[in-house]
Amino acid sequence: MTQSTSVEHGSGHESQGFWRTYLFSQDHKTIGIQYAITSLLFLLFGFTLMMIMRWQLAYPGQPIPLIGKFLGEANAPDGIMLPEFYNQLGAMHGTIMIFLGVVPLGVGAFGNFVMPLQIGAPDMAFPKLNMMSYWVYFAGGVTMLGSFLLPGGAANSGWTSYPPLSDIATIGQTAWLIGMFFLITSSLLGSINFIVTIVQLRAPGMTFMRLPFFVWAQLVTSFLLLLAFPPLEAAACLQLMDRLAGTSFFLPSGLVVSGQVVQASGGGSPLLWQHLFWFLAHPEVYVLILPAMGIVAEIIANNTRKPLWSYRSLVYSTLFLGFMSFIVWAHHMYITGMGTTLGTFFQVTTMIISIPSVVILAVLIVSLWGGSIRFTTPMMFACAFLPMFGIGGLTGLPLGLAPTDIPLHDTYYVIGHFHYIVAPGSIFALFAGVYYWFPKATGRRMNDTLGKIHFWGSLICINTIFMPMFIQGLAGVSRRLYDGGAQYAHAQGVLSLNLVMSVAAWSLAIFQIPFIINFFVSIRKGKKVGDNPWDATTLEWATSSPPPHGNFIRPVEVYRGPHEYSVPGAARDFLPQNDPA
Amino acid sequence: MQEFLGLPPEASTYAHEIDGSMAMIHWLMFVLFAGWGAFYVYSLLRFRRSKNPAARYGGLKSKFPYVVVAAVAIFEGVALAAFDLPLWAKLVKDIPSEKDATVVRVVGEQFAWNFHYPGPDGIFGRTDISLVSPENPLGLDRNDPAAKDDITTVNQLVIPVNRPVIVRLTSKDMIHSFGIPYFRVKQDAVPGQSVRLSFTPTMTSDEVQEAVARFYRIDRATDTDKFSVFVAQQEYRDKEGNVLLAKGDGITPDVAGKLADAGIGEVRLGPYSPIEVACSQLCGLGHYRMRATVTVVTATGFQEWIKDQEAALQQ
Amino acid sequence: MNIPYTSEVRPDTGVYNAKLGIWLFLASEVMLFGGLFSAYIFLRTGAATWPHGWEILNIPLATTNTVVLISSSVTMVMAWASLAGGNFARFRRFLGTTVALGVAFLAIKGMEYGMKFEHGLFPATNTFLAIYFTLTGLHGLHVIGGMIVNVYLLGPGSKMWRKDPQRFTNRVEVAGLYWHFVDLVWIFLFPVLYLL
Amino acid sequence: MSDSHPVDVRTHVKAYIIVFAALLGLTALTVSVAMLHLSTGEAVIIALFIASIKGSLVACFFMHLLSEKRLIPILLAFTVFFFFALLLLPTAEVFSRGG
Ligand code: HEA
Ligand code: HEA
Ligand code: CUA
Ligand SMILES: [Cu+2]
Repeated sequence: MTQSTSVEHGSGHESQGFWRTYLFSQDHKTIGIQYAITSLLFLLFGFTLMMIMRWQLAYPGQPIPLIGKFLGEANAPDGIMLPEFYNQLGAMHGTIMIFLGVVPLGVGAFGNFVMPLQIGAPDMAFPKLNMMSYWVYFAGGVTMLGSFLLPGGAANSGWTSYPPLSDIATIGQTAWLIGMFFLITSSLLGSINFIVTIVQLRAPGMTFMRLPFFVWAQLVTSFLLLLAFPPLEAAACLQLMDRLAGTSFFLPSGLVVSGQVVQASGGGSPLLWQHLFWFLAHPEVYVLILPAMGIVAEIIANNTRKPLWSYRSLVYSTLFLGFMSFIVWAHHMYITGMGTTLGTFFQVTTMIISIPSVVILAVLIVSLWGGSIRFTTPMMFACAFLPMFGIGGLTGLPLGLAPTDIPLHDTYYVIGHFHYIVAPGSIFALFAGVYYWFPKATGRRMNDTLGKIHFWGSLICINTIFMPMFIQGLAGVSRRLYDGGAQYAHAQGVLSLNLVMSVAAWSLAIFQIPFIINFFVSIRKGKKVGDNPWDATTLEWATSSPPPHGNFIRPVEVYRGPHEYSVPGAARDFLPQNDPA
Repeated sequence: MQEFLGLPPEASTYAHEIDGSMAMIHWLMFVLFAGWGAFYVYSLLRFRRSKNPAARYGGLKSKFPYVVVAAVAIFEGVALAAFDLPLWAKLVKDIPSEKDATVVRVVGEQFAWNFHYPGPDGIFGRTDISLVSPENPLGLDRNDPAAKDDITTVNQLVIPVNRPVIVRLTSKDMIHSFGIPYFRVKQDAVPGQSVRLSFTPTMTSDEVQEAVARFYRIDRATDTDKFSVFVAQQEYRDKEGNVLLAKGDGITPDVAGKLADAGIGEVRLGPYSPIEVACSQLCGLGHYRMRATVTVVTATGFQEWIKDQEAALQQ
Repeated sequence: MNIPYTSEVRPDTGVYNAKLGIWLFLASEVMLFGGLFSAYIFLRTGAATWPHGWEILNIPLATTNTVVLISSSVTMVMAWASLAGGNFARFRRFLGTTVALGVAFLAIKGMEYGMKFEHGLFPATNTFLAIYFTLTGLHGLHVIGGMIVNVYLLGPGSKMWRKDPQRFTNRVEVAGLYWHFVDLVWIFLFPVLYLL
Repeated sequence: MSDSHPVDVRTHVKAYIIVFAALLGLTALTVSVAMLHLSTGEAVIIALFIASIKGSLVACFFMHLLSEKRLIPILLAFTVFFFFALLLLPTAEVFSRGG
């Protein structure tokens, strides 16, 4: 087979020079690590923005300590945050966390690093394209960050960028749109590469039903990125035309903004943007969660020492979920003036799409039954993922039913709903992935004690942040309020929770310090481990740590399903996929 | 369940129905979470390595998880078909005849709510965007005969209790959202289109104020700014009988000090204008303060208010 | 290191990598233009009045352009067929013609734009023109992209023919698939914008 | 198609010429129908019908869709489904209750 040629090349890779090896590498593992570091830094940055916002929510109108002076006169005169700046921070927190943090970490980093190894491929199908998608992502990130320096600051119309507000917003919005073009391009290149790799480069014997679930999750995710992003690209084109060429795709006739009649031809519709945006953004939320579920599934199988319960329902549910995610988008728009026909359609599809999620979660929980559970650090994060995603998912139900969405729409209930999924959900799963695959990438293990401090501290703090949001939301407190609702009578009873949440958020930051130390110190000083420290079955553990250029020294062949642990009659409690025994 | 969820007072006819639906779906959520949670915790404890050194290859044999999934699906189907779809249809379509209702045109703008009443003739006057000015935010053409008796207010909606209200909602600039938490009403105001919605208040503002009043601890150190939206719900006097805090008055540092002197540690406060319109769609830097008050009065109170407004118009 | 299936077909899937890749890309392009088409329908059904394309736009020019683009598609596929038949010289002639036709298409498009601007018709004039300029502009960018690829295959890229003819033929096929798609988009744009 | 023989290619070429002629003919047809200035409904149906035929010809022959194995048609079937989901979007305008 062709893999045999990789042996010769595998040994010759040292000669590539610094630039080709580290910066402009075409090796999927290096690119994966580049993605990992960049996106972790973006996560930290997005979190920092939020910590600054949480000061304003806890102590409205009081000067921000320490960093307040450095935020600039235009943003925070005398250290007191302006509403404009609050809106910038909010919009950029959402954008950065989603498009520059969680997706690149889940797909770009873990997908890139792990997926080719798991299917026994020497690299991605298009290594040059892979390198390009990283650098295009990087350019998108720089554009987004740089937009803070523009006059008027960064985009300030929410991550959803609803027109007409965004059409007439400051130039930061143009930068946002350009940044989105980069990120969309990067995702498109990446997803094409992923799908081709999974379909074409599977090792002999690796049939679709033998793929580790993580690979399935990446496959479905890639399809979502491939087909859902273009409509947003179309919408971004139209918004850019509105902003630069003076068209009015999203501007209706007869607008009067601050007393001035807007000089535009009119005839557009603000709702058009919302449809195109949510056509992307609902599938996008599954892009945020599927890689996380993939990681969790792998770790649960490994640490319960038994196969996943009903692998097939897991796979079929995921496919069905991906499919349905394209026809539920307007559940974000119930109160825009939707009639009964559409209302019925989208409520029904939303309820239907919750069923595969229930199945996925059921499979993962039931997989615990009968296991011999090792509470390693990755496993603890993976276990915590389950109820946290459960809370986030369940609170999606009242939002999905239009009548109950009325009081809840655009309140902190919605914020609580999705943060439970993306923060203690996705981010925990991603932490689990970092602890789990760190030995593969470095040959060393992260410290367990620090890991456990990180875990318990984060679990407690993160729940203290997001649980009160449901209480505030049910009381009717709107989101995106600069003063956290201080002037509203109906918010008074739950106002004091703002301080609780803020303190918890800052404490959460403190509990990330053990992680950051652990991460960097372990790269050099971590305990050295063998090729397969977790006694795992999937192919990434069948090569050295870190794997050589070309991944596998000898061609691999696959003989069985992905999670054959504790097979009755076997010599050890795990049977690697490539073990002919 | 409603109390447990901390839902605010139900001050309109729909509020009760929506809350019913809300309670039902939260019951499902709690039951599911508790059921799976118990299973989850039990599994983690029972199957930890020290307790169960060898895993069982086959895992759970029973098919009960599928039964649970099917039960959830059925529950959701029933909730949809029997409750939520009919309720939604009612909310959207059940708009009474304009003759039997108080009709108000509501126009959102950065960052205020304009209310426009047709006046006694029941006909809205002509509006024209070229007439828009700071004094005339709606661009109402006062030369139009139908406009002569039209009443306009900013950030103050006055409506009678127990009579349907029909709102014709639109916006001048951005997308705003006309949300009244106590009525469980929320509807986006989209520029370029106008949408009709209807609700019936069932409590007057005074009743709501009474319902949400609570005792608050007050002493010398209290930051009275925190109480800026509150007024006293009853009178407080010192031993000599001097009024320290009259009903309907707010708390100032001075008053707080006097109350402390008189040994009064707790006062019953309610919000000054409890029912409010909260803009719930990001509409710019002033989004957070785009607040209007809703004053629900009795039918006679409403007639008087209209009369006062008309009198003011004549001058 | 060698990536498998860059030039030979994987037996169980029936494609080589780049072919699957380009089809996936085209699938995403379908969604891109689909988004714009549905925006068009959305705005048109919501509009009070909407001009007929033929009242504003120049049908003879656009018809000529349709013929130009269809012809370029034929020459593109002939270029590939020539390579598959092993005739490199003929391939160069056909691909050269394809590029030339692409230039012609853009020139005519440019003339059309120029005439509109002269009459004071800009994207900002009304929604019809806005969508017209956006859709044809984006399509024009796609044409330019395809031409860059074709010029590369005609010039520096064609060195691969001597080293790895199979892979080069694949590349031309892939470039062709993209070019036909651009043609296909125009086949829909033409009636939708000009004739309705 | 990558393993085509020269003979094979010659029959292809013939097919390409026929398709080319058909495309030209259909272009002429659609333009002349447009000259009739039919009602919008009729015009839309006829124009899109002709465009679909032309598109299918390009896809089936120039893009060799007819001779592709299962994988690509399946991919396209999905895409077409999602494309139609996207076209569901304008119906929102029709079913909204604003006015
Ligand atoms: C990864 C992200 C993610 C995921 C997976 C989901 C999943 C779901 N979401 Fe969420 N959603 C968002 C991210 C996500 N959402 C975001 C970001 C927003 C706001 C955007 C904005 O406006 O800015 C949003 C907003 C949002 C709205 C709009 C609210 C509004 O603005 O008014 C709606 C409405 O229908 C909704 C519904 C749902 C539903 C029904 C699901 C379902 O798929 C959930 C199905 C899951 C379950 C039903 C869980 C099953 C649970 C169990 C089986 C119990 C397990 C128990 C234990 C383990 C103990 N979401
Ligand atoms: C993936 C998405 C994501 C994630 C993960 C988060 C994470 C968090 N979010 Fe965010 N949030 C959004 C997406 C997300 N958010 C969106 C879309 C909005 C709406 C915006 C809008 O209105 O338009 C929003 C809005 C939003 C609000 C509402 C603001 C408002 O309406 O005015 C709040 C309020 O508290 C908040 C808080 C938080 C907090 C405390 C976290 C915490 O959980 C953060 C936790 C972060 C970490 C734990 C960082 C971990 C990283 C490291 C430790 C790095 C290590 C580095 C190396 C090793 C190199 N978010
Ligand atoms: Cu108006 Cu927010
Ligand atoms: Cu959604």
